[in-house]
Amino acid sequence: MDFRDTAEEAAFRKEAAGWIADTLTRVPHQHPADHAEKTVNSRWWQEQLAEGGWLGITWPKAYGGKELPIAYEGIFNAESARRHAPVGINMLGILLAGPTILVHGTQAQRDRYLPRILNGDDIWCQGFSEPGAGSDLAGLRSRAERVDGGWVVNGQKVWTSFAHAANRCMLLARTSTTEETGSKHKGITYFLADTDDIDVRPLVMINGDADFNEMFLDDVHVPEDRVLGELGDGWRVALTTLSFERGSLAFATSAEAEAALERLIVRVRDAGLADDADVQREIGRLAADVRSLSLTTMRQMSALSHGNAPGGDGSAVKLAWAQTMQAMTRLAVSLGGDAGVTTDAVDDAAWVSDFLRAKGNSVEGGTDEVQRSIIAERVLGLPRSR
Amino acid sequence: MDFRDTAEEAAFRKEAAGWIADTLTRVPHQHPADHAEKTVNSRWWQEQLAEGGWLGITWPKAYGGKELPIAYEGIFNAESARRHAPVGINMLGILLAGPTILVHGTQAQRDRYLPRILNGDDIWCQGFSEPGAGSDLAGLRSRAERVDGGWVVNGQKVWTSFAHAANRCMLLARTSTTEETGSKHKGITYFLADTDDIDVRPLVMINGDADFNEMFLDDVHVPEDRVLGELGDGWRVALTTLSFERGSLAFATSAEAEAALERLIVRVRDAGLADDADVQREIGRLAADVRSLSLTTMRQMSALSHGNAPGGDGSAVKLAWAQTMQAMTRLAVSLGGDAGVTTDAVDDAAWVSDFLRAKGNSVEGGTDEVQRSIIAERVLGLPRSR
Amino acid sequence: MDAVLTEEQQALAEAAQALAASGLVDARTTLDGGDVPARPTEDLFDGFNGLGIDEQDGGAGGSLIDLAIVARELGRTVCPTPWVSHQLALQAAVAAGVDVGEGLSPGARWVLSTGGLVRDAATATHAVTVTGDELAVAPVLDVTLHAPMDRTRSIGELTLGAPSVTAATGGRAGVSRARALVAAGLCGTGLGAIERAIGHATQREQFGKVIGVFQGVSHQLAEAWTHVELAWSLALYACWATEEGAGDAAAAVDAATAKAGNAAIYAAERGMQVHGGIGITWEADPHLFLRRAMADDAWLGGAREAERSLGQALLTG
Amino acid sequence: MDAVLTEEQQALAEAAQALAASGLVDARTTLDGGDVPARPTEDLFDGFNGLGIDEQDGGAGGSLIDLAIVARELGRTVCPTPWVSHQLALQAAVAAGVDVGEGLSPGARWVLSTGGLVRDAATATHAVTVTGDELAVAPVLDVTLHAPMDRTRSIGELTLGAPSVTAATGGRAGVSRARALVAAGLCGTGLGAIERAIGHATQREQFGKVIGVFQGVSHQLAEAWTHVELAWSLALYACWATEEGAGDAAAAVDAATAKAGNAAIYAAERGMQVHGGIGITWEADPHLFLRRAMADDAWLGGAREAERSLGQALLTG
Repeated sequence: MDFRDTAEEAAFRKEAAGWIADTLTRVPHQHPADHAEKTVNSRWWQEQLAEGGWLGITWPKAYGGKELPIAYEGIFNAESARRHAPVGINMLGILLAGPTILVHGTQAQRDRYLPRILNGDDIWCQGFSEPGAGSDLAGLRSRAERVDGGWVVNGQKVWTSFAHAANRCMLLARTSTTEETGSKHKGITYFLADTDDIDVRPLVMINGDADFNEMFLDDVHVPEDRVLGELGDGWRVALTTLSFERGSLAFATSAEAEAALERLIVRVRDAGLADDADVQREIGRLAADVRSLSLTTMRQMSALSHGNAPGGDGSAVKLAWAQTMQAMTRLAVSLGGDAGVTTDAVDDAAWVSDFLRAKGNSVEGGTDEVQRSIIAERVLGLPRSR
Repeated sequence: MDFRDTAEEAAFRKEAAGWIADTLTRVPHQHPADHAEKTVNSRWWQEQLAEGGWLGITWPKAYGGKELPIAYEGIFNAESARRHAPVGINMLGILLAGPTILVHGTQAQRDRYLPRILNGDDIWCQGFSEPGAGSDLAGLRSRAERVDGGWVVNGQKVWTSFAHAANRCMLLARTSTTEETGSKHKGITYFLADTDDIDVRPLVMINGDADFNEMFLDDVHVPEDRVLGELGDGWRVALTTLSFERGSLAFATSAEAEAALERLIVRVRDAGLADDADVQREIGRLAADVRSLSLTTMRQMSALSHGNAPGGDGSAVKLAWAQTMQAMTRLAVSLGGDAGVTTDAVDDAAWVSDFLRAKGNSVEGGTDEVQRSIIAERVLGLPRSR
Repeated sequence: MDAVLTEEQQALAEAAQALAASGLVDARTTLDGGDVPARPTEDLFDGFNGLGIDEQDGGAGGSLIDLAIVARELGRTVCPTPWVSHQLALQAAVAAGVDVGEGLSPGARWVLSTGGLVRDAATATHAVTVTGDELAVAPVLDVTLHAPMDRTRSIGELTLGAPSVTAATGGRAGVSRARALVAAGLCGTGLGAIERAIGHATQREQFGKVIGVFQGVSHQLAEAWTHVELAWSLALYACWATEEGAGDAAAAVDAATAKAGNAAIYAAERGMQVHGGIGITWEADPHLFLRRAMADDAWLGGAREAERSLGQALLTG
Repeated sequence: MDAVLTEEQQALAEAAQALAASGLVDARTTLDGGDVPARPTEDLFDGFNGLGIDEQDGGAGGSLIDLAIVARELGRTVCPTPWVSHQLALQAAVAAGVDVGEGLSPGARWVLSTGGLVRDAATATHAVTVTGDELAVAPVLDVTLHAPMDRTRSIGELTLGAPSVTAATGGRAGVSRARALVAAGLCGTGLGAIERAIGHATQREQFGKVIGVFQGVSHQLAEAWTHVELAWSLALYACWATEEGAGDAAAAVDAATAKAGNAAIYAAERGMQVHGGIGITWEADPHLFLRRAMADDAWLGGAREAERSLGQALLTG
């Protein structure tokens, strides 16, 4: 049990931190006000990542990766989040699509897609959730009909980050009905679809940002060779993608919590409440929570590096992270008093926006209720409750 | 909407308060250390209540009652709890058995039982819960077999307060099986049983007190005329008893919370923490909770006086009461530091005992989970979840 | 003791409920940048003019509880209207013994100012200002508007003319009355948030069942309802106690402010969570409740301050 | 970074788990008035003598984390033994650079005293006392026992002889080490409480189903496990950071103390609640966990103080 970076990790962290800090001085818009600007930043950041050679940290060298343990990806993401770096526009290609294709793809698929992820030619989004299939992801209803030379897909997707910029989509659709297969987990197929014919509309969130999109698929044609894994076996492939989702991303989320805590401390000081015993105790409690997220993520990442399968601790971190983000942002708004519920001052506006945005934390990537059920079932061995 | 006592209520409250305070000066053991002493006090208090004419406040005059609205019973119970008066040994006869017999009893049953409740000849207990039927009360399995001249009952009951002193029991047992009736709510019969042949054993709680008992029924004979209501219709009769349970008792429980808050305030002051901003805020939050229990109970009691049926607010008060009692006692122990987790000093010992005893509050009279389900189903109209 | 709504009060609640029926639609209008709609504000001023003010003072009679009943219904649909602010200001003035005749004239839009930013500043004609225990009524000359999180209530700074009337005492009692009404409105907001969530939980299906079947969903709504219902008792009592001048009036107002603010925010958060993904979208209603709950909790000092104040009074009083 | 238990540490956990297997039975013995059983204390002192103390100081080597692993297993079954107190005292002394050779001899039963009541006083032979940053080791001459809520740990006041050794500094660092171990034990107690509740929830039937099927039951255990698991990360890091002399060691210990105390109490309470009626009876085990969690949270200052201290350091540091 060692929480210290190895010499190699420390060197990597130092190099990454230096590069991030340096590159951030050249970011086109430091405080993007709207979604379009954020997209510009994300694209620009992706280019910088590609040029700097920071993509595919865990990927095999054969595909242009650095072939480093997952902890390095975590380190890079943590150092990025700590410095409020933009999110690369092809984050999902790097973290989800690429690794899933590496596991389940044919050689032809690997050769076609992987280089284009690293060089920035392709941008990926994830077409899993549907309006009627959120917590119950396997209840999805998008339908792929067999036609000459491939499939035609109809359906609707929601919560697809980056879809407005993407040209590729990890797309789940039914190639058999539940009635035919006898199980909602069977008969789903995982497609590597192009987005040209998909109608993408931004989904505005309660803070006014459009971090997500809706996708409408109306007779979208997908060629023969775009099935990832076996036909009808897409649920298993999707589980691979989902396991990557809880991987190195966790470092970024706990670093985000650390950064929010830092800002909260500044706000308390600015409000002249640093000596208030009550606020001190509340900050102390939150700080313990924030620290516990980072440390648990480190344990989890180390376990992954040892080849252990992701466990329920991922759900625990996700659950506690959402609660902690919400508690911190709520406190920040509350401490502002009357001004705290206005958005004139930059700091007040930022906290109001963050407070509202944090409400999504207990929904996106699996609701609190789903995380609790996962922990109850997979960690505690309690019976299935859904 | 008027929270003030009417002139009549004020006069009643004053008279009751004076009598209670005066009578308490003559209580044999002011701080009973063990269960036997508590029983002595409860018996003595019941005698005083009978002699003082304070029993059957809501009962018809024809049966020796005062025929006053239920609010008066509430006032008396609140004034008693505020002064830490003992609980009368036949509390369940007065508050549950008598009123239920008034609603569902034959004339002969009323004549036989009601006078003996008021004059102290009978003491009642409530044989509803069973080891396998707690939250799922209707899942009870005690069995009454038809024999010449009555029934023979076999089974086991648990959580029966006062059973160690009682000679009568509100006893639920199945006279038909669930298979025969097709519903677990049908085929239950409500008996007015004598306890002579019931084996009663005290159930020691986690604070060492024995507030409850177990009852073992081994071929207990119950004569023909002891069925309350219709044969097999006991679930409906039991619901009447349960509705009384959430009635005037609520005043006593909220007064208990008020008394605990007063003691907690003294403890904070004694610990020199009265000026601590953090503790102040915590006490303020608890005080708001405590006050909300009393006021909601007043609203509820007034609604009952207007003839409204008891609603989900009873469950809300019960739920919040348990949480508040647990939060207050936990804080009291915590503020004691090292000494707080010892039982040498009287005050420390009392809080440790109360802290442990308060854990029962979220179980007795329906668990927190059952209360939440009742609120969800009956108040919010959500579908049944069990 | 007769702690139930009278028949008249129930009728009042129903009338207010009818007027507030368009609240969420109107709130959406303000969220999307529109002005506060003319209705139901006009109907509120017409129908409930002078409510809670003695007839001898030119009012229509009734109690602070009557106003609380209306405030709760307006909170329940997040109804955008300066009517509540107007009542807060009038009640504060009444508590200080100040003549409020001018405030009852058509077009009068009074607001309450305790030093910071003022709610419903956009339409204010007069401000009742309270400093310490002093109270004054002054015309509004100019308004600088701020951008509010809850766009159903404008927030701004006022430039005031010379006071038309002042009172040396009664200001604190006035603010107490106002805070009791804010608490009542918060109870409505909490209740409304729960009601919307019930609607969703009985329609939305996942895993082949309506989600209200899952205790993970239903129990959080039950818990939220419990807190809101108990807070409503405190709000009613705070109104009653301040109007009656009861000895525990200050504690009652602190208790109501504390629990109503916490309960409303908690209910708005639980209501949003129960909505799942749709609940965090701009087009869905849950954030209207959340914005209102957060903003109203900050109105005249929120739950945090009230908890501290109540605890301090109990521990050091 | 390699934040996983080594194979040796996993083997150590298993060995400790085996020794602590009788913990609940032994705890029941003390609850019913009996003395702390001789086993597994003897085996712990035999098997783990000098664990976490450098070999050059006469110890068996290993780290503070190794001790935390054993402390957690002992907490997990509420195992009654003065072994943990002994380690706390030794570690405090080691931190101050004091020779602990005498503490490694058979029969030595050291305890840590920071001024108040002392845990495991009944069997204490020597006390490590810390006052400010000073530390001393002194023989125990007499003990006045108090009645503890958690009867698995005696509590008392000590009369001490003349110190055999003193150190002018290192006392605070010593207490930090001790607190990190207390936090580790609390994590075990929380985990054990949850495990017992899982056992009940997968056996007990109501409404025709095992109660673990109800989210009202299962979600509270999931929530409790989450807090305990996250607290365990803090406890491990606190051990690592104090031993390494990391810059954030003090904050790490406060964070661990805060979250471990809260998590253990919460888990003990949820575990008891899940047990329903049986859980509040003397004969059932849940109160053994609850008593231990509450009492250990008060050991060397609990979660309340740690939260305040951590927040103060962050805000004013």
